[in-house]
Amino acid sequence: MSADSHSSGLEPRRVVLGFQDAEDLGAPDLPTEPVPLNMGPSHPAMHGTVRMVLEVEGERISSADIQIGYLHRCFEKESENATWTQIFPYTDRLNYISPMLNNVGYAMAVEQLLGIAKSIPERAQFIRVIVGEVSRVSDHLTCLGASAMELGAFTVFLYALKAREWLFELLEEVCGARLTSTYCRIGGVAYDLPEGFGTKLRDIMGRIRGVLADIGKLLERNRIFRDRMDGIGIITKADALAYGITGPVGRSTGLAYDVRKDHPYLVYDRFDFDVPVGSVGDNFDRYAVRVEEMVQSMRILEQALDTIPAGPVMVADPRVALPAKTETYNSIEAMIAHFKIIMDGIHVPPGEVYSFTEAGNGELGFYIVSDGTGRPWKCRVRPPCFSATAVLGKVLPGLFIADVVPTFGMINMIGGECDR
Amino acid sequence: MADSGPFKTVGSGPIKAAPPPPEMVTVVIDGKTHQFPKGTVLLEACNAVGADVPFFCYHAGLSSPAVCRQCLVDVKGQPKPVPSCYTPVADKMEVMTKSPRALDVRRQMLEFTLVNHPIDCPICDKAGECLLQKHYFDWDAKFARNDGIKVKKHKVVDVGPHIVLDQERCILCTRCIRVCDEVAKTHQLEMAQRGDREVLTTAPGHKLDNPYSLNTVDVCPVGALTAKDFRFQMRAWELYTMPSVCPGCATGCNVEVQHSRGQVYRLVPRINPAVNKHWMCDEGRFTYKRAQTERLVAPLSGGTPVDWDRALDDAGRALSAVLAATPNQVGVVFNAQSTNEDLYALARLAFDHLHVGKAYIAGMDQGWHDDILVSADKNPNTAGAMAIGAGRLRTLLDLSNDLKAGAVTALIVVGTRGVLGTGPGVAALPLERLRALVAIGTHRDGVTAAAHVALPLAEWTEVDGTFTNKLGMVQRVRAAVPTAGDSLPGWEILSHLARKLGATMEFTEAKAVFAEAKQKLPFMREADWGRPMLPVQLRFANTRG
Amino acid sequence: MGFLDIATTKIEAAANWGRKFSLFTYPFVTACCGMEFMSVAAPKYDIARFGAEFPRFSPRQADLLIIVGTITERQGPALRRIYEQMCEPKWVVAFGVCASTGGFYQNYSTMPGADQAIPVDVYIPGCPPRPEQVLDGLIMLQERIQRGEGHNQIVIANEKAAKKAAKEGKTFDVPTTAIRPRIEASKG
Amino acid sequence: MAQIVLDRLTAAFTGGEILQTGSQHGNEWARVRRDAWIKVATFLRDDPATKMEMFTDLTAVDRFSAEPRFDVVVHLYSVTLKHRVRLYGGCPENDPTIDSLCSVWEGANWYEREAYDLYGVRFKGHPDLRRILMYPEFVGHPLRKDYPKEKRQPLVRRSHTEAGE
Repeated sequence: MSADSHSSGLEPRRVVLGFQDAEDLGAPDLPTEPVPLNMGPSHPAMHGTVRMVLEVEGERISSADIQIGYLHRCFEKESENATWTQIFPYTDRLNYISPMLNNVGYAMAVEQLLGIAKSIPERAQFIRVIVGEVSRVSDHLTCLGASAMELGAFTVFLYALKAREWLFELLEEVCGARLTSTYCRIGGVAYDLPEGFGTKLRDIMGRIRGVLADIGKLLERNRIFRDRMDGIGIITKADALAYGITGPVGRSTGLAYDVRKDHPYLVYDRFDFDVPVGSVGDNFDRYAVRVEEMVQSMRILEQALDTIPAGPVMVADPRVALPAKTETYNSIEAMIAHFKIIMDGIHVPPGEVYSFTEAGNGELGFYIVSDGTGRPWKCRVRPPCFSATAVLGKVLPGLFIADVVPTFGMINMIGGECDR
Repeated sequence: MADSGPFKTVGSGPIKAAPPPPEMVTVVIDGKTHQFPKGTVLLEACNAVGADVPFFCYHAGLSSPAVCRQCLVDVKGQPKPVPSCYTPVADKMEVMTKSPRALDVRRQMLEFTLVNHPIDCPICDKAGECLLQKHYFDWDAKFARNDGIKVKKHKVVDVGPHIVLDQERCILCTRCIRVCDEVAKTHQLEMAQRGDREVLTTAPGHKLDNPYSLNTVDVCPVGALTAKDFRFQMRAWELYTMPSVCPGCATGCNVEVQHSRGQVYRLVPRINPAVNKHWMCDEGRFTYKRAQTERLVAPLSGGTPVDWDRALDDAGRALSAVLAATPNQVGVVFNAQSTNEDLYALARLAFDHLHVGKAYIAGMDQGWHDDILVSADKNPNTAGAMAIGAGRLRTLLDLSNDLKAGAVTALIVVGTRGVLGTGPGVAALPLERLRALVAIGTHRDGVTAAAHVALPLAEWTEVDGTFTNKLGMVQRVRAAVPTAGDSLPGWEILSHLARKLGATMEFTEAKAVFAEAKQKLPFMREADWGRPMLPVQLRFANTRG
Repeated sequence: MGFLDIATTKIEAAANWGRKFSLFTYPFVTACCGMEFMSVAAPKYDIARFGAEFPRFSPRQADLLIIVGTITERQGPALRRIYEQMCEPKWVVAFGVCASTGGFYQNYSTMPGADQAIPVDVYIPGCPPRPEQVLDGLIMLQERIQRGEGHNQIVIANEKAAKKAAKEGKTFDVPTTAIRPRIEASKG
Repeated sequence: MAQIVLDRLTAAFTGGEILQTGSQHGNEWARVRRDAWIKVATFLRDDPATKMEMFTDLTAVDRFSAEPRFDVVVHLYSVTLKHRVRLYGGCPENDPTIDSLCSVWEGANWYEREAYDLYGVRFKGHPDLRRILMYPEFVGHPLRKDYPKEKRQPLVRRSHTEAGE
């Protein structure tokens, strides 16, 4: 692979493969016998429970069996027994670092089935973009902070979480919850943005840029960090395609695919932003792509805040939108409507749809089968990090045990999403 | 119900005689041409071809007074919309069910209906299966235009032993009145007052106490008439429903067992034109209760609870002893309460394997009957038991004589209900004389108490099987709730017992027993096991009425 | 009550005082709640202020097991082993409703509360709980520790008492609540 | 938007391998005969007019009490041509088997394991068809409609006479 510079604007770097180091040191190649090594399911370096059964020869991994499923919470079975609206809380807990993005993805899928996708109020679409991008930033911050901590850079972790805390508090003002938002609704969003949201967000973004600069200073010229990231855990573009890897991990391999650009949804086509693409596909590329994506997300946020229109945030269809509480309590008509929507559920016409959005880890797909009742017949999530985790079994062999930690960290496997 | 189609009824009998092909007329509904037999009601014709027309007062099993005006449709050539529930189809009729005018008048009627309707959904038993809710949401869904004071009426009127009336909720469709008049043949309900003061009330000097009164609750499109039995027990939309057959008498009314979390909350009639049409009797509705009380939940050996292996061993030992010494002194008691599968398995064991000479038939005593639905024979499966017994079954009177004479010293009872009959003409059974009594029973009663080994039997709400009603129709019973305690279906217990007695009778599922019986027994030839069914949560899935 | 007993109780109290401010946590982080656990450890809420300093990433070095997130049936054995590896006296905190009761995941795969597999001292509700709630729960645990009411403290105390009684030839029946946790592998 | 894919399929496979095609909500789909599963997939990947080089998703649907009961559903995407297609492969209840796509896209591996784990669809020629989300001791296939939602199969429970009760 080449060592040319890539789009995140950092200076060219020395790409070294771990085992070349070993030979550079002229260490005599002692005969070793394969030893099985078990990492997880509860391991300090495994944020998210996964079990890796490695076979190591000396320090080198010869084969890896990644075992997931320790956080299988039966999203699908629960969904089949819940009304369409009741599913939102479950989507929150798929990729629980960026719940808003999951809400948006699910809501859009159901709206497509209902055939009201075109009639979602514009303000609601803008709000979805905004909260989604805020979630994306917090998602990447968490990923960077956690992985850096696992490489010993505890300061970065604290900086990143400090920044994420600002975003959480902002989102709390929006939807009342720090983490599990359940903010979107079928047909729009639950309620409008709070007073002074824009100014607060602008202020926070300024501070986050500062934090990112600090993190960059701490990491990008940090010998230890670079040596453990550069050229480690390389995923080729071919693998990315065969495994269906998208999002930051996919883009780090040079696969320039971003749903927001290639199939613009909501109002993304109105914003001007770039898609960072890596060249090597190693851990550092993933790191760099994530950093750059935060910058781009903030670009989108600036534009969205500038151009967000006024207006309603929910469709006017009485069979989808809940009536106002005062109406509900004081008129039998609204009471019945409320009752039907809550108890019976919104009636989605029979059909099947695959709707996809760009979530924190890549293409988040919802494949939904409706049989015309108030509850889905099947509600399948296409989890982006599932594919990325699957490729680990191919990437890890040949690396050192120590390389598992940054590689896994940069894949950013999220249990709730991967195991569902 | 969402995915489980209409329950298939099979069997022979007068029902199958096909009527002569009727004269057909051509009707255009919403631009499409259809053929209907002459005299079909327009409403039924429309709904049959998917042009849904809402209604309150119309009921397929009753006459139509056309009072609710909810089913108005436009007919070409008519000056104003006509009530489709009251209009027979005529040749070359052109009907517009969705014309703006028709929709508009229906909406206005609905609005009038809602003007005085109380805001009760959260506390209303009908909520979740309410026609008013359904029609409002499907056809109108507009918000209220008036905020006047609603007319106040009596909310809790005790109209009968089983029923409470809420006059505010009543939408004056008169269905309940017609049920009393046309099904129960007694005029016990009436309308009083005029205009928006009009109320439903009992006829002077009457109570709503006919044996079919609870059908009024079923047909009530709203929550005006509610059953004391079900009132405030469970929310309708939380219930799961399973088609089954009422075990109350030999009529075999088709019912839906409505349950939640392993408990049955009510039985409601299921439409079957060949048996019970839309109705069932009040007595039958309460048969689910006996299935949930006083149950035998664990095997007993010598009166003490033991596990299945132990109990079966003891039973096997006790019986084998007698079988070895005096095989001709072993008797079996069939029960007309059992399913065909249990009876068939017992017949296999008794006649083919043990070659038992003495077989008896037990069951509930005769009771009251009328010429509407209720039969005197209070057993759901007498016909099946008799056919399977094939003339070898003798009465309990014979059994008591044999016991007294010492001709029977070992007895296998499958289904203990009604064995110790009450009423005249039933001799007390000197069970204490038996050397081995194996009682397979659902309840803790005299027989299971006297038994050396008592094995818990699953009730009809807990098993898959078939009943044969007095018309000879084999009807399917489906497991709605898990079996109580350790109890098992009869056929399963019997095949375990057979193994202990050295007989080879391997049944693994009720369907297999059914299939074999179907081969062997002529009266089951046409029987059909039907599709497997998922438990369907109501959630408006089958809005009744 | 002789002088020795008084001394031992005093010593015990002092020890508990020490324990409650030097909790070595082992975060068994499985799910969403982990995000909030990070927040608790992060600067703003800073769990370190309460002595639950820095997470030990080996159960053998920890005496406070914080179960953060949903426990699935598949995780049960791992959780059990980790609990058994911890050094005594040990405490367990269920962080969030999933760890407490299974939350709104009631299905074939999730365990209805971590206490199905191991004993739990403090349950923190919330999905996920706010950091303030977590700190509150931690303080509750500290009070419990001071009073010597941790499930494992009770076990140890009873065993001590039993040993003492045996030495003096007295009989001491250990209350059932104080029997040392036993694993009971049940299949299906 | 991806009608071209369906046209190519119907043009290339005239032996009745493509049972049915359609389009709904902007998703084009084709129902493929079971024995042609791999052939069609390989064609879609290699044909220059379709170029489905990205394997997006594979799952199964339990169409309870319909025939065929199980549908294996694959979503494919072409990064170069920016179009998608959905393939159905029906498997009857008595023999829920279908060819594995691992030879076409390596990534199918885990997705097929998941479909096997949760629906009991067996994939012929899969390198190692193990459970992936549930544990090996688990009996049955939980996402089948006839598997009760709350039927747990615990590996470990504490005895009731234990501390902290």
